[in-house]
Amino acid sequence: MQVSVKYFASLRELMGEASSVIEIEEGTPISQLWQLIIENKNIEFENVMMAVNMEYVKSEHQLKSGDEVAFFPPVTGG
Amino acid sequence: MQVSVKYFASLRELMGEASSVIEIEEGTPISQLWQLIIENKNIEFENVMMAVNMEYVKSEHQLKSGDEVAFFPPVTGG
Amino acid sequence: MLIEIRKKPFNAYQEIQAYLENLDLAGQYGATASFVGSMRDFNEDKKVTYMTLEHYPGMTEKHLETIAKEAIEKWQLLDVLILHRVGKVKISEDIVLVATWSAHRKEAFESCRMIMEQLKSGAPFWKKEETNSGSQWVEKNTPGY
Amino acid sequence: MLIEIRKKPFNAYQEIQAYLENLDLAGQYGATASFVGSMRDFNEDKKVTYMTLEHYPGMTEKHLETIAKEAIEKWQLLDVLILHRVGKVKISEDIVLVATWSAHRKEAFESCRMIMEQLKSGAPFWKKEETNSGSQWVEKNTPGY
Repeated sequence: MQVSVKYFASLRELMGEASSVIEIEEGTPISQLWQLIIENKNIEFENVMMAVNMEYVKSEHQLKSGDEVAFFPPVTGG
Repeated sequence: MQVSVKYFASLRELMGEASSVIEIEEGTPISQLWQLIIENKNIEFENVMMAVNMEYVKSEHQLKSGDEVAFFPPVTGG
Repeated sequence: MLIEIRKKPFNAYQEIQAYLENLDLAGQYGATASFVGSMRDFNEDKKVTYMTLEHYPGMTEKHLETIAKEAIEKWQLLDVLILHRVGKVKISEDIVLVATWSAHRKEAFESCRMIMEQLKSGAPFWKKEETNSGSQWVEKNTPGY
Repeated sequence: MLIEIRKKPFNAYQEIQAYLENLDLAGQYGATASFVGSMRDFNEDKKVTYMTLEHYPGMTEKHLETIAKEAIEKWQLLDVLILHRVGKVKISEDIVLVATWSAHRKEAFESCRMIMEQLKSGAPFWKKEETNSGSQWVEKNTPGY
């Protein structure tokens, strides 16, 4: 199945892309997708925040087909 | 010696006057002046606040000639 | 720092804006906290039609100035604005405005709230309400914490 | 309730005033607390020339709406206004505005501050500063309590 993945701010710059569509297995935990991404790109990134369909999720959250997944650094608004 | 005395809000209404000049002895504590006033007027008034020369004072504060003394109820601004 | 007792209605946000335009603080402050107290049409279940606000000219200003100066020192504020109505106040008119400027939000929030609490507990103002059951002096404020 | 992400500069106090004029709350609210975060020309001893604010369109609005609704319920607020800038922000421009309306001051103060803290800790915004030593992403916020 496919999920769309978005990156923001410093992570977007580090990734060199704002989004991508990634093929994974149904039910993959979001933390495992994240590991896959940083290993493929060979990057290090601490304190990543994770969201699915525009809501924060825990690292064990299981992904479904068509999910909009987002990874980003700690937020600094306001 | 003389001090000028001001009353505000509900106390002003109860006294029937906004100010008066009162003759007392030098060094009289403000609490004693207050007792004198309520006895003369035969009124009861709880929780009076006291100021001398536009600053709050304690009940044992001793008065000097020419002081501007004020008595008023708890404040309710804002 | 500006502290004023106003006999006429004022618009709190126009006042902040106008005050700000005359300050030379652009780029220095990161945080502005403000509080506006306005005239409600009810108090403790009674319908209020208007209110008369009395103060102690001289002492009120002096007391507010002391409160503001202590806040500036305690929180290293860049500026403070306090306006307070007196006289006859109608429904929905602004009664009090407190605004504080600082580098960071913690100081702005805390100082603004503390100034309001000190104003309410110590500044010589008294409210008399005109209600559907006659006129009466307000005896105490609602708790702030 | 109004929550907006703004690409262009806004004047916080004109915004509160304009929003207020369209509300039908006259006489109901006794307390309005507001906070305005503005662009400073320094951060941790570095001179900042401008800032770029990024957000996550869709999620940011949704997250702010959740924060506002929780605050309205928790403090029985009459209304909430939240504006936040994105894009290139210049010195002294307003970045964020939070205003809360309630019957009494305690609820207005506490909800305004809590909304700001929740916005800062959870709403997806990211600041990149242009300083005298190059451009850099802001890594964390200053503490709010």
